[in-house]
This record gives sequence, C-alpha cells and structure tokens, in this order.
Amino acid sequence: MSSPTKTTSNQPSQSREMTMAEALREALREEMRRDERVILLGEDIGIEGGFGGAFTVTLGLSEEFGHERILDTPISEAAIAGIATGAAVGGLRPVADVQYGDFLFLTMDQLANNAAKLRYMSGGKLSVPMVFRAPVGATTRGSQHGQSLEAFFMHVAGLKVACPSNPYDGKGMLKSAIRDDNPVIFFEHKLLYGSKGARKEKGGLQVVAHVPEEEYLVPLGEAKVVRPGRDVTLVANLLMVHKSMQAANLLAEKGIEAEVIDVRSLVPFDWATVFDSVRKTGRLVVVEEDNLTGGWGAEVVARVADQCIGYLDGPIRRIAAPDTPVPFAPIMENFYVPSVDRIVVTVTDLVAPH
Amino acid sequence: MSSPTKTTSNQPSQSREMTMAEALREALREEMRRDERVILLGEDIGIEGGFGGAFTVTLGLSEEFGHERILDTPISEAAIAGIATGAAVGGLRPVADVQYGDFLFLTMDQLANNAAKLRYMSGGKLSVPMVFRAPVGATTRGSQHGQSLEAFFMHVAGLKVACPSNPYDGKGMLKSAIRDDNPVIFFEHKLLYGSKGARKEKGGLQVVAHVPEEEYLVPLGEAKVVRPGRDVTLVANLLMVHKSMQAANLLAEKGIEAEVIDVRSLVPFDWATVFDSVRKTGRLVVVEEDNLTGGWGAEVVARVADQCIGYLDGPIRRIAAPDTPVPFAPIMENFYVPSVDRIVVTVTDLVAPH
Amino acid sequence: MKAQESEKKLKLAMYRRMLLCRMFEERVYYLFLEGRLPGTIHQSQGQEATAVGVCSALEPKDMVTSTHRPHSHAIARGVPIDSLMAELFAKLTGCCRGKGGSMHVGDVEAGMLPAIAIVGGAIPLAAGYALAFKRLKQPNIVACFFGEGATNIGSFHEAINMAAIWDLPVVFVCENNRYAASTAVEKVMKVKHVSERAAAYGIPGVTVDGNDVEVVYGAMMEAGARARSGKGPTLLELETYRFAGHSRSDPGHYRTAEEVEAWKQRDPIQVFQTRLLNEGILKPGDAEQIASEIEQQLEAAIAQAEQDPSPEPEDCLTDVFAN
Amino acid sequence: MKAQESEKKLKLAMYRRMLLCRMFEERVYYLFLEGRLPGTIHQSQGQEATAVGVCSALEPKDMVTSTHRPHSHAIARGVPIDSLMAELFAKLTGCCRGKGGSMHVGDVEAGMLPAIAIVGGAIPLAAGYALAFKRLKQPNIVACFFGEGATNIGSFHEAINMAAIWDLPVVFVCENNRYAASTAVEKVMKVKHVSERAAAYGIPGVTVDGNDVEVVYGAMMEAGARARSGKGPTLLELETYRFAGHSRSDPGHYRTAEEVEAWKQRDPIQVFQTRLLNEGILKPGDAEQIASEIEQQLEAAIAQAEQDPSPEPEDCLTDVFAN
Ligand SMILES: Cc1ncc(C[n+]2csc(CCOP(=O)(O)OP(=O)(O)O)c2C)c(N)n1
Ligand SMILES: Cc1ncc(C[n+]2csc(CCOP(=O)(O)OP(=O)(O)O)c2C)c(N)n1
Ligand SMILES: [Mg+2]
Ligand SMILES: [Mg+2]
Repeated sequence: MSSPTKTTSNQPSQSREMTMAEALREALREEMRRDERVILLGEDIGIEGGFGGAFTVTLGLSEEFGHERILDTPISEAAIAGIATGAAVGGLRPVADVQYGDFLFLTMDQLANNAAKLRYMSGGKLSVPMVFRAPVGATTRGSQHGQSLEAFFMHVAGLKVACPSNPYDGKGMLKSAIRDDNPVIFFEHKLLYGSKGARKEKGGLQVVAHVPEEEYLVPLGEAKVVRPGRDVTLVANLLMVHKSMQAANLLAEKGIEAEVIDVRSLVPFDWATVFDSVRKTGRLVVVEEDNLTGGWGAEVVARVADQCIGYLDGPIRRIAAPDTPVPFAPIMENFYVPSVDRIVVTVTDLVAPH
Repeated sequence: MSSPTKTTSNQPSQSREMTMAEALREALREEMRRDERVILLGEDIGIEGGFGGAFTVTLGLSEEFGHERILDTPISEAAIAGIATGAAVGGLRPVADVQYGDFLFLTMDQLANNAAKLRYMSGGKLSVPMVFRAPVGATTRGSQHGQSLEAFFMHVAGLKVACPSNPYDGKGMLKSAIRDDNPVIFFEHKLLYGSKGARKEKGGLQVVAHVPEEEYLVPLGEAKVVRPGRDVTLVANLLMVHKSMQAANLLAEKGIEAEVIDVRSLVPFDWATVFDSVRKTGRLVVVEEDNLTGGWGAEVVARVADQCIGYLDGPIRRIAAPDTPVPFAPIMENFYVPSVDRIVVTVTDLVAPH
Repeated sequence: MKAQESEKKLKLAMYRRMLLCRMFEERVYYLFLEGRLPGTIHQSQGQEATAVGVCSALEPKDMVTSTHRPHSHAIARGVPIDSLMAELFAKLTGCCRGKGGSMHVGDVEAGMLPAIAIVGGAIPLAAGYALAFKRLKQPNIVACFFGEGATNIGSFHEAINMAAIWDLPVVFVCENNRYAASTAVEKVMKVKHVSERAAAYGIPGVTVDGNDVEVVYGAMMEAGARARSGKGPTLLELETYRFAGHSRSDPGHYRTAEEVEAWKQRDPIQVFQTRLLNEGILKPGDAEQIASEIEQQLEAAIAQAEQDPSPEPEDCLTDVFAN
Repeated sequence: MKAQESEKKLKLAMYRRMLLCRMFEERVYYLFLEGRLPGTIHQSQGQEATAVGVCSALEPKDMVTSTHRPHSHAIARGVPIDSLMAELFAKLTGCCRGKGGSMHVGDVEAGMLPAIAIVGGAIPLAAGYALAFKRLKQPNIVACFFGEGATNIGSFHEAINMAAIWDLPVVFVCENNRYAASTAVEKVMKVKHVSERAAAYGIPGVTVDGNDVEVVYGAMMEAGARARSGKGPTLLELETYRFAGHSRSDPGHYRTAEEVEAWKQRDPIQVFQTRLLNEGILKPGDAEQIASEIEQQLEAAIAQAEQDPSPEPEDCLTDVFAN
C-alpha cells in the first residue's frame, strides 16, 4: 500500500504538493492569522523542542502565535473539552485536540452533554463554535490507541462530524470547521498524515495532494464521488477511501466499474449523493474501519433501505472491522482492518450473477 | 397510556404481581444471598433514610447485606465504573449503577477502554464479571436526564447490552447478567419501574408481571416474539415494546397483523428471531426511543438488508426520536418520543398497497 | 455618608433578593404539589445567602455557572422572574424557551449560562469562559457554583488545576450544604473542609459562614478582586444547609430533625433581617411590606406564565445547530 | 547474622533486577531501531529504582497496575522475560498472546494486570482490585504505578478519594520523572510536590528519592504495611528521571543537555553499584559477571521469541468474551 495515491481535487495552476499534516497546519495558521479568536488547546502542541502534537500538525505554530493562543494543557482530556466548550460560548473559537482518538471517551460527557446541548438547552440563545480534532485508525499500537470513533459522535445530536481523506479536503474542511458556529468533531487518520512529518507511521500512505496557494474552503456536508462507476457503489471515509480506490482499480481489471464515494463528513451527511449513486448502480457496499456493529455504515444502509429499496439489485454489504478490540500483532491487525482484498472479493461476489 | 399492560410471560402457578423495581430488587437480593462475591456500588443506594438509588431498586438491601457489600459512593462515575471493573478482575461480581443513563458518558473511558478490553488485551487470561445498571428514557427532565444510550454501548466490542421491558424479564435477565463472566450494561427504562416504588414517574406505565416464586433465569441474547403477526414486523426495546403492542392492537382493528419482537438484549443480539420474522412478514419497522441517526435500529436494518433483502416487500422504516437533544416541555417531549400514533400511521402507510 | 448610603442600599437589596429567592422557591413548591409544573425541581431554601452574597459581588458583564439546583442562583443573578417562572411552566417565554426546564435555567444576557445538571459538569465551562475573558482582555470574572458533592468528581480536579496554572479569572464557589442527595459529606471525603482541596492546585482555599450574606459578600469581593487582578482562582467554600428535600420527592429522612432544626435557627434570611432591624436599616413593617411586594411580583409572574404561549411540538426540532 | 544475610541477598537481588530492567530496555531499543519489533515503545531507562524498589516490597499475591511505560514494572514484578520479549515480538507466546503489545504487558499469574495505556486509567482499577482484596479478606495490597502527568486527570482524583474513604489496601506510586511527554511538570501543576495532593484526600503523602532503590524499598515497605494493616492508602511520590525519550521517536529536545547530564550523574544503577562495592556486597568482577549472565538471558529470550509461533490472523476474533 505504498504507491502514491494523488487526489483528483480541482487543481488550480498555483499549487503545491502537501501532506495532510502540512495541510492541516496551514489551515490552522491561516485561520489563526485571520481571526484573533482562534486558539489551540491540547497536550504537547506548542512546547519548544516538542512534537507539535502527537502527529506534528501544530509544529511551529507557537513560535508565530505564542503561548497565549497555543495552550499546552495538562493531561486532562475532559477539562480540555469542557474548557474549549466554555471558551467557545465565551466568544473564542477553540481548536482542541486529543493525541489519540481513543481518549475521546474521556471527553464524552463534556462533548455530548454540554457542547452538543448548550445551544439547545438555552433555547438557541448561544452557540458553541469549536473544533475538536482526533486522530483515529489502527497502527500497531494495540487496543487503546487504534480505535475509530466516528460512529459514537455521529450519534450525538448537536455535533458535526468531519473525516477528510486527503490533504486538499483536510485543509478546506478544517477551515470550514473553524468558521462553523457549531461544535465539530474533526477526525484525522494516522496513516494519512503523510511522511514529511517527523512521525511517519509504518504502513502509512504517501498521500499528497495539490493544495492551491490561494485560499479555499471545502464545506462540511458534501460527499464526493471520487470515482464514477456503473456497477456498484462503494461508500467510505478516511483510510478506507484509499483502499476502496485501490480495490476499484483492481475490480476494473475484471470489468467491474465501482463508483467510490468519499463521505467526507458524517454530520451533516450528504444523503443525496449516496442515494443518486445507489439508484444508478443498484448495489451498495459500505467500507469502514470501525467495528461492524453500530458503525456509521449501519446508518448509511438504514437510510438507503428506507429511500432506495426499489432500486437495489442485491443485498447491501458492509465491510468493517470485526466486533473485537484492536489487536496488537500486525498479523491480526491486518486481518482486523478491512483490506483491499476483502473489498475486491466482497464486491466481486456481490456483482457476480447468482 | 395508563391502561395496565400485562406481559404474557410464562406464568407458573406460584407467582406474584411485581413491578420492575420490585423484580430487580428481588434479583439483587437473591443473587447477593447466593453469592458472597456480589456487591453493589452506587450513589445513594444504601443510605439509611435514603432512596435506595434514584429509582428505589436497592431500597432495603443495605439492611440485609450491610455497608460492606452495599457501597455508597461519592459522585465519581468514572471511578465507580473503574473500581467495579478492577473489583471484577479481582474476583468480585460488582453491580454498579448510575442514577441516570446520561451520566454514562462519564464512565465511557473505563467501560469502553478498560472493562470491554481487559480480557482481550490479556490474551484471554482474565475476565470482567460485572454489571452496570443505567436508567434511560425521557421523563420531562430535559436534555441531560432523558437520553437513551443503548446504541453507544452496543457499538463497544466486549460489552454485553441488556434492555428488559418487563419485570419478569428484568428479574431473570439481571440474574443472568450477574452470573455472566463479562461486563454487561443493563438498561432500565424510568417509565417502566412501576408505581409501587416511592418514585412513581408521571406518564409511567403500570407494567406489572407475574413473577414466579421459584428461581428462574432469562438468558441474555434471546429476543421474544411478544405478539405474532403476518403483515409486518415491529422490532422494539424497553418502553417502545409497550407502545408497539398498543399500536399493534390498534392496527389489528384495521386488519393489519403486526408481529412485535422485544429484542430484550442488544449484545448478544438474537438475529435469527428477527430474520425469521421479516422473512415471514416481508416488512420491517424498528421502533426505538433513541435519536434516529446511529441508533441501534440502524444496525437491525443493516443486518436485515444484508440477510433478508430478497424477502422484503417494501422499504424498511425506523421510528425513532429526531436528531435533537431531549426537550423539556412535555408538549415537545411528546413529539420527541415516538408515539403509538406515529407507529400506527407509519405501519399503515407501509402496509397499504401503493 | 455616601458610602454609608450605598452600603445601606446594598444591604436592603440583598435582603430583598434573598427574600425573593425564598418566596419564589416556596411558591414553586406548591405549584409542583398542585401538579401545575412538569418535571422535577431541586430547591434551595436555606441557601439564599450564598447565591445572593456571591452574585451581589459581581459586575454586570461577569458570568455565573450553576447546577441542578439553580433557582436562587438565577434570581440572585437577575434573570427576570417572569422568564424563570415561564420556563418552569414550560412556556415559550421561558428563559430557555421551554427547552431547558428547571435544571437548565439561565440567561447569557443576564450573565448566567444555562445551568448544567451533570454534577461538576459546569466547572470546566466556567474555566473556559474565564479563559475567553482573559484572551479577549475583558475585565470580568466567572462565579462557578457547585455543591460539596461535586468536589469528588474528575471535572472539579481537572478544571480547577487548569484554571490555576493559567491564573484564570474565575472563583470556584462551593456551597457545602453537607449533603449530596442523601449522602453526608463525611461519608465521601476525609477532609474536614472542601477548601483544603485548594492546596492541591496551589490556589487559596477559604471557608466562611455561608448563611451570613455579608460574610459571603465580603469573601466573594476578595476572591473576585484577586481573580480580576490576574492573580487567578480561589476555592471559596460556603458552609450552608438546604431546608428543602434534595428534590421534589425527597422527605429527607437521612437527616435528623435536630440537625435540621439547628440549622433553621440559623436561617440566613432571619439572621439578616434581625440584624437589619437592629441596625435600623429595616424599620418595623418594612419586611412585611417587601414581602407583600414580592408576593405580588410572584403572583403576576405566575399569572403571566400561565397565559403565555406554549411551544409547538415541532419547536422540538429547532435550536440544535446555529445557522 | 541471619538478618544481615537476607538483607545482603535482597540488595543483590535488587541490583540484578535493576540491571535486568536496564539491559532489557537497551536491547529492546536496538531491536526497534533494527525494525524487528512492531508498534512503539515507551522506555524506562533511569527509572529502575522505582520499579524494583516498589516491587521488591511486595508479596507474591499482591497486585501491580501499570502504565504505557510498563517494561520495568513487569520485569521488577517478575513477569517472565521470555513472555515479555515474545509479546514485543507479537508472538503467541507473549504474556498477552500477541494481543496486548508493549503498552499492555502484564500477567495476572505473576501479579501484574495488563498495563493500561490511557494515562490515569489504571488508578480506578487498582482501587477496585484493592476493594476485592478487602472484601475477600486477602492480606494483600495493590501497588498502582503512574506518572506525575497522570495526577492531573480526573480518574486520579476520583479513585484516590474513594480508596481513601474506604481505607483500601493500595499504595499509589507516582513516578515523578518531571515530564509528561514533552511537558515539564511545572507547566501543568502549581504544587512543588505531587505528594502535596494527598492532603485533599486525607491520606499520607510522601516524597522520596526515586533513584535510590533502598530508599524506595523502605518507603514502600512502610506504605505497604499501612495498607495491609487496614489503615488505607498512601500517595508515594518517587522523584526520578527517564534517560530515554518519551517514546521511540522522541529525541527529547525539550530538555537541556545539562539537565539530562545532571540526572545521569545520579543513575540509580551506578549509585547502587558503587554503594554495594563499598559495602563489599559486590566484589570486583561481580557486576560484569551479572551483566554477562543477563546478556545471555536476553539473547536467549530474543532467540526464543523469534522462533516462537505467531498468532493466526483469525486469532484476532478470540478472547473478546469469556465462555
Ligand atoms: C454526574 C452526576 N452524578 C449524579 C447526579 C445525580 N445527582 C443530582 S444532584 C446530586 C447531589 C449533588 O450534591 P451536591 O454537589 O452537594 O449539590 P447539592 O445537591 O447539595 O446542591 C446527585 C447525586 C448528577 N446529576 N450528575
Ligand atoms: C488520557 C491520555 N492522554 C494522553 C495520552 C498520551 N500520552 C501517553 S504518555 C503521556 C505522558 C504521560 O506522562 P506521565 O504520566 O508523567 O508518565 P511518563 O510518561 O512520564 O512515565 C501522554 C500525554 C494517553 N496515553 N492517555
Ligand atoms: Mg451538597
Ligand atoms: Mg512523567
């Protein structure tokens, strides 16, 4: 899985190749320059001689913006979330983060009971413009450092959920998230940060994208058809978009044309794009890295089974991790994380006339 | 919704009518008498002159078992969950609780990262025999005291999830959960505790059931067809089982025979019973009190869309709460919580020839 | 002269406000018994000096955070009585437009965030709001109310530590009424005073008589000045007692009649009234006069709330997301 | 005589154990550089006296909980080296059968729970395990290891308070190595000593030199005796330093060379070795002899681990639920 995959984002003349880590860093820098109210909160994000966060995204920002705006916190995830929420209500636009998505479980009371509900409980009198960044995905770190948590937050009414799969979307969506007046949980995949950061992950993809010099935004709530196809619709996010693309290329060799949709954001969700595709192809396979039961893919299937049932030519399949914690041994982890091969086999079987 | 609904549980000659609160209390008492290792942990559960927990379930138990086994805790939900987990690994069989399910968000790190994964991370060398009880459901308490959280825990690999709808199942399943060698999240609905406890809830159902004198268990992982029918399958849990039954009776008057399935436990889930029913009726409507997006109903639809698609005569519908926090005003709450009327209308429309 | 005059005015204002808190709660209690209000309530009879003493020491643009027991905080902070009453009646005119209810009353305009009913849940919010004040260079502070029971939860520890290391302009106000629901404080912490916990964060911890509104006011002025001047937070423990049950349905059998009686002897309103009479600030008859004015105010609020419009069922769907 | 003999044996055992910890970590470091081990590691060179001093004061049936930095805790506790090495190699013979990895090593048989990599996450587990000891009337205690960074997280506060009010048989062992990843302790707490936080729970707080294994052993024996006798927990702060980076990829530029150098002068193994030589407990050449024995032990463990069987991909699916 090391061959560079370039995203087919609209490429304006003036553009550079960037990794996800670089693109996210540039988004933070631009928004912090643009709006004094944007601050960052997190562990090890701005320490001199430090890491720039667990995955280098904030590296160098404290030099430009200082420690008044780049706040290195104690290991207090719940308070990081709650303080970001309170600061947002108070007029700032905090961008907080956890070093690994797994730690979001510590923040759920503050995010689900406070951030997501304060506007509602106030009768619409206040808003909570904050972003909470979280790296997800299995990277041979074991059960407590490899989970995917999108589904938990997609289920919390009042939170938006973003999950960009490439640097172009990453930058554009992070900027949109920061300008959004609502709490946005922003998921990033550890294997997509790219190798230019100090923290290249084993098995990481060399995902680079052309990122234009001039400013641009990618709105939250718009899915993207990253590959058109007539035979089957593959719906994926984050790392699984890339695996689905690789699978689609292999399937094409067998004459199976898969349409690949990158959901990009889970809340709001761009249902129309998925429905249109399924109505065209008649077949749906959702590909997610998360545990099968109760994953976000189930919601996609449920909406399609409600809205597109008459168009389906076969069962709806989900390709997901089994219902187990993330195992440590790479041999087991490779079995746990949906593989290109699994996608190819599943789709081939689904499309094959029975 | 005040007419008494009696559950049609197998009724042995020797039996008494009991409310959910009474049945759960009896289950705890029996298991504590049976096994010294069973202890209770929670806030205000055993204080003299106190409440017996938020809904009287533990009332009187400390008199019999003493404060060595009925542990009144500080307001420290995360530690309650973590201490129960550690105690379980250490050889006890703790039954812990939160006063309102909404507080489970505070426990998610301990339950999802530790309780659910310790056995796995140890390579199967230890087990975590604990039960965590949580009252759910909207009862005019507003956004932070009325949520339904089953879906969050159904998605955590390594946790079992129970949700009994009546006193007979409540007692039998709680006893099974206590004897189970795995962590079980045990959901109870506030409107189903019954009126005999000091804490009768407005709008609560007068659900009583015949509970046999002699000991019995209701295994986790077995759904129950509480009403047979040929036209449509209604899958529900907790309070929604009762609303579905009421709807089914009204539908019968229109000549629509709904089969109502009480899932009883979400993990393990009795897929066969649901699949068999859907294959028979050709139509599925899932009824849940939780927010629509990412609710446990989505998983039910996804499994059916994978396994039973050829048997479906129409779209699969879900009746759930909208994607909003729980509103306070009863007028809004009644709109938020799925109503008997909504079920009737949805099913009628689904079954009607188009 | 002038100073005396304003001091006198302050005392009278505090007295009236305390009485308003008390009479509001008593009136609301009966409304519940009559079944005219939905949901549940956590009342604060007996804790008026803490709410009024603290809020009287605040500036208009300061912010208050509160708990599941927020009525007196809201009244003391100046959330309009009509909008409070309307919220309890679940009306569209309520301070939360009927979406919040008793446990979430608040009004940012009046300087109070919606109350948070998750014990300890508002403590990080308070620190965060204080962080905003600091970053935006506003000269304001946050008064963060919570009970002694909340000092055992993680958010208390994490948020106070962060407020301490960043010298945030917030005062952590612990209303120690000796019980968390049915649980006596001695059962759940070994320290005699909650204020002893301040040392763990390197901030001042102070314990004062929470039933003496002037003492509370003075302590809050001091802690507030410290916070305003950039010296950081204080953990201010106010020793008090709730006369009411924990919630609507609680008869309070976990407390002895003697204990309750002893505290009633120290009724913050009685104590203060007697003092004001001795000081001649209250003339004979004034108290009755004030009470009847409040009485009318409350009856008007109830009458208004009852005829105010209810939300529509579909209003449930709004206010989830901004724009 | 007898006493002296056993004391001598204990010292030698502690010396050997510390050296084993050090040499294990150094060997493992190179295995990682050579790309022979998957995942990441958090190493403990420099913190051997804390791990060995504490675990040497434990009884066979006592229990240890650990963190993301667990290798020395496991070695000190007596988790078999082969099974530790095999776990790092992700083999079926690993102490977690390849499912846990470096951050979760442990072995209940040996008296150590799987390490918890969520900072502070094991503190409630330790209190819970201690509760089980107490209920089951076992005369044992739990030694709960965590770093100073963990003392800012909610679970520390909640769990220690509960252990305190119930007098649970647990010792909270804080390895204060001055940094949480890149974050210096002064940045995130205002107290000078973590042990000052014990007062918030009404339990003893003790700070000792964590680089002197005998001092650590003595302090742990005392805290352990207290816990065993039903007097409850102690917060034991051990001042130490990690020579390694925070994790595999950390060059540690947030620390000055001088600081690192100064601490290396206090290398717990060097300090102890010199003392043992002076006391004549170690004879010239003994140290080298012990080192080479350990060397062989490690090489054997590596050779064994490399030829041990790997799990099958499908093994991923087992061990989720009991029975
Ligand atoms: C996290 C959490 N746990 C439990 C509850 C249930 N509960 C509501 S109030 C209360 C007692 C709070 O005691 P304290 O903090 O002293 O405040 P007081 O009620 O005395 O004003 C409890 C346990 C809750 N709302 N939130
Ligand atoms: C809850 C949580 N937050 C953040 C992390 C990432 N992390 C791993 S170790 C570490 C530093 C821990 O410092 P300390 O507790 O002092 O232990 P030390 O590493 O110094 O041994 C951090 C921030 C984590 N594993 N868990
Ligand atoms: Mg209290
Ligand atoms: Mg440290």
